[in-house]
Amino acid sequence: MTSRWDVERFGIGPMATPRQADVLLVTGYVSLKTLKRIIRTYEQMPEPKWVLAFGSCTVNGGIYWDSYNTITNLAEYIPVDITVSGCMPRPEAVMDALQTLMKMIQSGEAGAYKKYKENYEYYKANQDRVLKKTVPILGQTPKNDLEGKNEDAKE
Amino acid sequence: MMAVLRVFLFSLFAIFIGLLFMGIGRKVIARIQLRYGPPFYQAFLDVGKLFSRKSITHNFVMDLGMVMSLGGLLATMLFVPIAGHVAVKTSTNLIVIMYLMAIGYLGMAMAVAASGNPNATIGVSRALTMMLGYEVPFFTVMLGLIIVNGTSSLELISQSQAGSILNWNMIRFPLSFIAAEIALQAMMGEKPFDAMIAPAEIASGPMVELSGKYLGLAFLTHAVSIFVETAIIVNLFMGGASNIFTFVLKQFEIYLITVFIEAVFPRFKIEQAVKFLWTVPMGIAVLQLILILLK
Amino acid sequence: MIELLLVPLITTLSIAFFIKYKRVTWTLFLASNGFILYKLYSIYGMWSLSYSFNTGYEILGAKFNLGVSNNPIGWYFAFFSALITLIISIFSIGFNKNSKSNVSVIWMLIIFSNLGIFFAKDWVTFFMMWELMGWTSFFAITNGKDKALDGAKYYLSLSLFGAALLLIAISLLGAYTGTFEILPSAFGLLQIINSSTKLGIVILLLFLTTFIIKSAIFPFYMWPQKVYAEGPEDYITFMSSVMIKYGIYPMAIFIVPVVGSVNLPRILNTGNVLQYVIGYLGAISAVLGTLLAIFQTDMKKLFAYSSVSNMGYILLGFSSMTIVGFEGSLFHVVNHMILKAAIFLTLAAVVFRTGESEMHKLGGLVYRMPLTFMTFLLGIIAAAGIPPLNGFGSKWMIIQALMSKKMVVFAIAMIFASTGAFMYLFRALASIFLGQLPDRYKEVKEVPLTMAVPMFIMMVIMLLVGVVPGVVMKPLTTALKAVGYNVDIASWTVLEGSLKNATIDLKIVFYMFVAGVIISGLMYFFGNKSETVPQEDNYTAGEYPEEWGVDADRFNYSYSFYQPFKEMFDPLLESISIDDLFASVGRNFEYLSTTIQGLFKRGEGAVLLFSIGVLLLILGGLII
Amino acid sequence: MTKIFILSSLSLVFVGLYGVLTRKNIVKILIALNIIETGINMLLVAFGYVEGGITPILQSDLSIANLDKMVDPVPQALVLTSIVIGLGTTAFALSLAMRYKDTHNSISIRATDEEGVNV
Amino acid sequence: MNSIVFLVVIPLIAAFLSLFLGNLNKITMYIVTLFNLIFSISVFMSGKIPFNVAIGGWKAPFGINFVVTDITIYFLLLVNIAALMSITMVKDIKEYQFYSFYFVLLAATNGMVLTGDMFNFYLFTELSTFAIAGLVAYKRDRLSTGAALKFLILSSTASLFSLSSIGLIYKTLGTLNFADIALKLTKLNQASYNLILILFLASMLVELKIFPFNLWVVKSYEGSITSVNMFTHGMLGTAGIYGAIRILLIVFPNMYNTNISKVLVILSVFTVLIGEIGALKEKNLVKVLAFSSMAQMGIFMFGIALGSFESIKGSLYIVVSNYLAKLVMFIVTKQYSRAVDSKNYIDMKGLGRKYPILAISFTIAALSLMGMPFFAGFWGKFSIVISALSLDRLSTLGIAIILIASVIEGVYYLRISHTFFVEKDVNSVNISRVYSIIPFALALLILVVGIYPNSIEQMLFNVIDEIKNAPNKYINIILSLK
Repeated sequence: MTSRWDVERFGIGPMATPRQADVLLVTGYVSLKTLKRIIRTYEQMPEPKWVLAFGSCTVNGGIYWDSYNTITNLAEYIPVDITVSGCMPRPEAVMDALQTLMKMIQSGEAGAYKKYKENYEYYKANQDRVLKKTVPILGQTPKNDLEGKNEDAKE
Repeated sequence: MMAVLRVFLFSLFAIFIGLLFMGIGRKVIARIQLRYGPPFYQAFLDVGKLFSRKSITHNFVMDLGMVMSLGGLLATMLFVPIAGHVAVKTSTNLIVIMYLMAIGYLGMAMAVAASGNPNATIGVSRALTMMLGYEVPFFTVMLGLIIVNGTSSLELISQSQAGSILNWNMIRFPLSFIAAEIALQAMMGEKPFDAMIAPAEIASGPMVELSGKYLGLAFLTHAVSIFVETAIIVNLFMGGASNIFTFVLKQFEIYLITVFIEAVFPRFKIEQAVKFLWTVPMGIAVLQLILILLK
Repeated sequence: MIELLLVPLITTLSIAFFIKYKRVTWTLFLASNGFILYKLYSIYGMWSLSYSFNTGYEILGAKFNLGVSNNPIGWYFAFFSALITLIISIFSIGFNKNSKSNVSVIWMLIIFSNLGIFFAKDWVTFFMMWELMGWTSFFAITNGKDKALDGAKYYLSLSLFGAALLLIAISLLGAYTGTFEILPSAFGLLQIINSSTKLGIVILLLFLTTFIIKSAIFPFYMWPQKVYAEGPEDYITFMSSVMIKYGIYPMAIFIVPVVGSVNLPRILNTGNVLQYVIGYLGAISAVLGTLLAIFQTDMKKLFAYSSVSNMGYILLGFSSMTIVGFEGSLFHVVNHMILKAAIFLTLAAVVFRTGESEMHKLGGLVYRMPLTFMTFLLGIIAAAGIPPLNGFGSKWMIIQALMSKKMVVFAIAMIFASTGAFMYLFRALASIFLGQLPDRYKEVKEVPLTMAVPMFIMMVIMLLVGVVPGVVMKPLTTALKAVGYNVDIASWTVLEGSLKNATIDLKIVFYMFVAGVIISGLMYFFGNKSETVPQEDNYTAGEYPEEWGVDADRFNYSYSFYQPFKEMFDPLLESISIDDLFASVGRNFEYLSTTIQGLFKRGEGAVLLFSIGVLLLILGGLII
Repeated sequence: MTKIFILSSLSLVFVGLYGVLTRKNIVKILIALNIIETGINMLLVAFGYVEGGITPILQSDLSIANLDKMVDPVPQALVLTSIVIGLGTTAFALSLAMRYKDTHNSISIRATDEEGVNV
Repeated sequence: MNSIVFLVVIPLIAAFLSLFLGNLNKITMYIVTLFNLIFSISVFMSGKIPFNVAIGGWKAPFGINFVVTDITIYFLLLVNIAALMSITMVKDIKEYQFYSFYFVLLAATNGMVLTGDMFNFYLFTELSTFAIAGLVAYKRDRLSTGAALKFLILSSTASLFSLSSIGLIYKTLGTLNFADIALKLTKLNQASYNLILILFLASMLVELKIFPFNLWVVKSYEGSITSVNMFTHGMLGTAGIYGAIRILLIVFPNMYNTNISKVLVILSVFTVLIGEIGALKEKNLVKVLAFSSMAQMGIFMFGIALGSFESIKGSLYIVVSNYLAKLVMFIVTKQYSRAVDSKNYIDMKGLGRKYPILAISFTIAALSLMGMPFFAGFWGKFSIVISALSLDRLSTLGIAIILIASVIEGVYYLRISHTFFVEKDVNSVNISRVYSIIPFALALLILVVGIYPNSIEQMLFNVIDEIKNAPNKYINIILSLK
């Protein structure tokens, strides 16, 4: 993205920490474990922040739509401003998406981060429902927790 | 009153030139990598954006530290003679400049360590080790020039090189110029010696917790440090120009050299960097020193 | 003049009497320090004041009498150490509220010997006060705690060894010059060196070794870190800031004038052999002190080595043998006194509240003890020699002197040491105050008022001396002029260097710094508002450290802070270790001691040894 | 003539000294000590000897005449007291040796004096 | 003034009577010692010093005479004061032997100091070592019997040597009177002079605890009870020092141009070294004091052997400081070891906190022994150092070693006084306060001499002046009776 397609000429560049970033690019399928990290990273980004969902996996789960440990729609968990469709979309598509995002920001309509703040409970409920399963079990594996898991799968 | 105005003017000028150099620098690197690169005013845009964003802080030390770091570097800048005249009529002593620069780094280090993020503290420990690394050869170079000119005031040293290009220190003492160049590379934290920023290893090192205006202040500090360091090298080795324009041009030449080196070199490990700094530039500087002492 | 020495004695006795009531003893201690400071202030300028006590003991044909005279440089040292001691004694009222053993009795005796050393008229009085200070500080360091014994024993054997050398030197000097007075004996030593150089050099080196031991210079740099880690913190503040100067004072009044004016073979026509000896001792202890300080984990040991490197700077200043260098060193004596007292007061406050002195066990105390943090921060900036504060002036003058005399190696060593200082000073700041606050210190409170006031005073002094060095330089230059050096009285804020137009006006440096801070402050307020975030909320690549059992202690990066740097120097530090040398000497003595005990335990060889003795006598008498 | 007396008493002294140094048994040491003592006493008397002298007793007018040929009586007086001292010391030492036997249950001088350690 | 003889006669009579007195012994002991002390003080006050008493009317060179000059009266006072202080330490002793031995010791030591005749001096030395051996054996256990026996064997061989030297003196000079010997010795040829000196020196050095001769010191100190230790140190030691001054300095003055003084210097340096290093690892407090007294005597002998009047004055200061300090230390050791009933100083942790006066006086005594300024020992060490450095290379090396050794002494003494002040609550222990009066008084005395040496400077000046012009001062007092 950066050297061959020179996205830097639009002033766009990769930043090492969410603190310094404006746009969160979520690429590839989102498993439950990564969702937990995404939420934390999203919350660590200062205002105003935007999310670009990349590829069909984040929009509707893509080819992993029926897998037990991925989520199908990222928008339920964190507000997404703009999505790029295509199973691994072309770099030009991403650059175009970013430029349209810039225009949307200029015009003021891209404000998803405000939504996250207003109905935070809705997002929180969705997140908790999913994230119950990802608590790391250090050492022992409690028996009752395992039964809980397969009811979920059945549901 | 005049002094306050001059101080304010000099600071703005320094920040402007610094950001300009950064922008052009990124453009030059892009060109080297066969791509267009951001517009030259990109640095101004970034700083503007950063100052408009919200930001997070851990405790009052972060705010105090960042303000102190930019303040320190601006104070250093006020002591460097720019094209012959200084902000406030005082002696531009090299030792004072060297110690004042330390405020900048100490302030930044304090703010960053206050965030409690281990990446930041690792970055700072590398930065300070690197500082010890480049400070020694740089001072040896300065020592040589001070002994030759018999004065430690930067103004007198730059005036001693007036006249044709032949009696520039760069020509009279080529070895110390090379050593100073390498040390400058490390001083600015450019590519071969940027183990402290190292985005891949420690998530941009000290800047990991800086967001919004703190990152903006860090950008400005870096800009002013570029301006100050290049100004020192110009005064020391290229005779300090008579008018501002040639002075800035000379500064840009120096900055270009560092950008060229930065574009092509991979990163040193921190102890490799210090070992390198203490052998190669230090060796050259000591050689030059011996030549000076023998003369 | 006499009441200056009598008051500490009387207070010692009265404190010993009231030893049970802690509050009474410490207020008495404070009162007497206050009186001493006032008295010193009142005798400023009266250089002819003196008092002598006739002991009636005949030596070298004359009745010896203990003499105390108000010499200018002695006054300079005594006044500033009295000032610092007063501030520390305010601090130690609060500090000793719940400590079992009371160190004020011994401490008062040390202050008596301190005044005696600075005002001694002749070498024997100097030696008596020196030796008194030696053994009293042993008791002060141990202060009733057994774990402090081996550090204190190491210190005691060194200081007694030093005193033995001093006694030999004084007797040799007395025997050859016929007088014990300090000034005439300096001229006497000059004649001896010029006439029979070997003997003169031996005497001078004997004097030098004693003073080097007491000021922890290169060969004897190991004892501060053993002693500072063990002693009671408020006394250690006094010891590390004031007592380490006892070696410097006699160097200033005796060694430097003699070495400066003796005609010995000169090297590179910059200085004679002895100057280079002093210089290299200073340079090595500066560099070694900094390196070892970087690798310490205990905060008190770290600052012990920082004192060693600061003493190195002072020696470097002496070795340049220029007026600027000499002034710079004496100015650094007071600067170091102030900043070291500030730093150790904060350390004492930290130990008082947390009881912990290992740096990797501390962290994040800025949240709970902001005032202590501010004093520590100013102390760090001053110790690093950064302009607005007081450390810079003296370092600047010393470097100027070294550069003007083209002593290149010493200048580079000085810069290496002072840049290295940033490393360990910042490490201390980061590990103790910044970073994550462990849960056990969550309810640590700020220090009580009696301890906060001295810290605040120290902050003010550091800033004052930093911006207006005249406060210290004026009395210093008047003292030097009174002694006889041709020096012009320093102005309030301008410091003169020795190179061409090398004068800096610290006032302007301060204004520039303030201007810079104002401009960046404007920039700061120009930006959007920021909201504070709890300390756990850090970028850790999305992870939740608490879930993986990483508590605040393990999350802080402060255990092996400069690990890569340490690996570079490990082979060097392993090879030269003076400490093993002294330890092996100690072991040999103890091994010998057990064999002798064995010999005397059996005891049946008595008659055999008796006859051997007789044979020896016969051998001596009849044959040789 | 007096040479022989001095040499013989000196040899006695050296025999006694050899005995004290080498013997382990305390009683033998004391005996050797007495040998030295007698040797020294003989030496003292030998010092007072005058060639062809007569006993220094003033009992008849005859002896007052040749006073100078009389042997010097003073060392003999000294020897008297030193014999008494020698007796006293040996008696006391022997009583100590008896108690030494009970406490160290060995008569050799090498026995250690530490409690409980009996070599 | 021939009542001076009572000083020797009365204790001897008391020695015989003690068999029958049973439990009256303790009181008679106090009476006799007090008599001796008061008598010698009255002689000291009477100002008729110096005078000479011919025993049995026989004139000087022939009969035995008691001589009282400045040196004698000072040492007499020292001996009797030490006696008085040591008997206060005697607790519930019923056996009469102890008292008779004590009386003999008292008589013998007073005799040694008073006598002016060589054989008489030998006699009293023999008596005192005999009495000390008896007192050491008082405890009747394994340690004390072994110590007493070995001490007896060593001291009797030594006295035999001095007997032979007396014989030699009589053969060559024909007289046994100190003054007469001093006069005639100058005319003697070198070889026999050396022989006499060596034989006499051998027996003297045993008492003066100099290295090859002092193997008995540690054992006898360890084996005996505290009061006997104080007897050995206070009375026998002081009398031995008097003997050294009187005989080595006045009778054998030109010892200094023979090499014997060089050997003495080396031996005394060795003694100091052995004494200090020996004490370094020593746990038992009494043995530490034994080693330290050996070292102090080594320094004293070093001062004497150097020969210059400066160093002799120094060694006299050392004698005063050692005399006072050791008395204090023995008393403190006794109180503390009885309180914790173990002689090991580590078990005495924290006692200083409960009984500070005892610990402080112990520390003051230790500091004076180390030669710290403001204490009596410093002036001694200082003048010895000055005189040693201005002499030849050997003495400079010697004084350097001695100073290093006193560093070691400093370390182990202050370590002991540190253990006294360690924070440890010892409330199960009780020592009656009355015992802290004597040590504190002596410690104050040390402090006074340390701060204002002028107090005893005058006395030492008389001693030095008497040694300096020995011929007319001492000799014609005795021979004036001709």
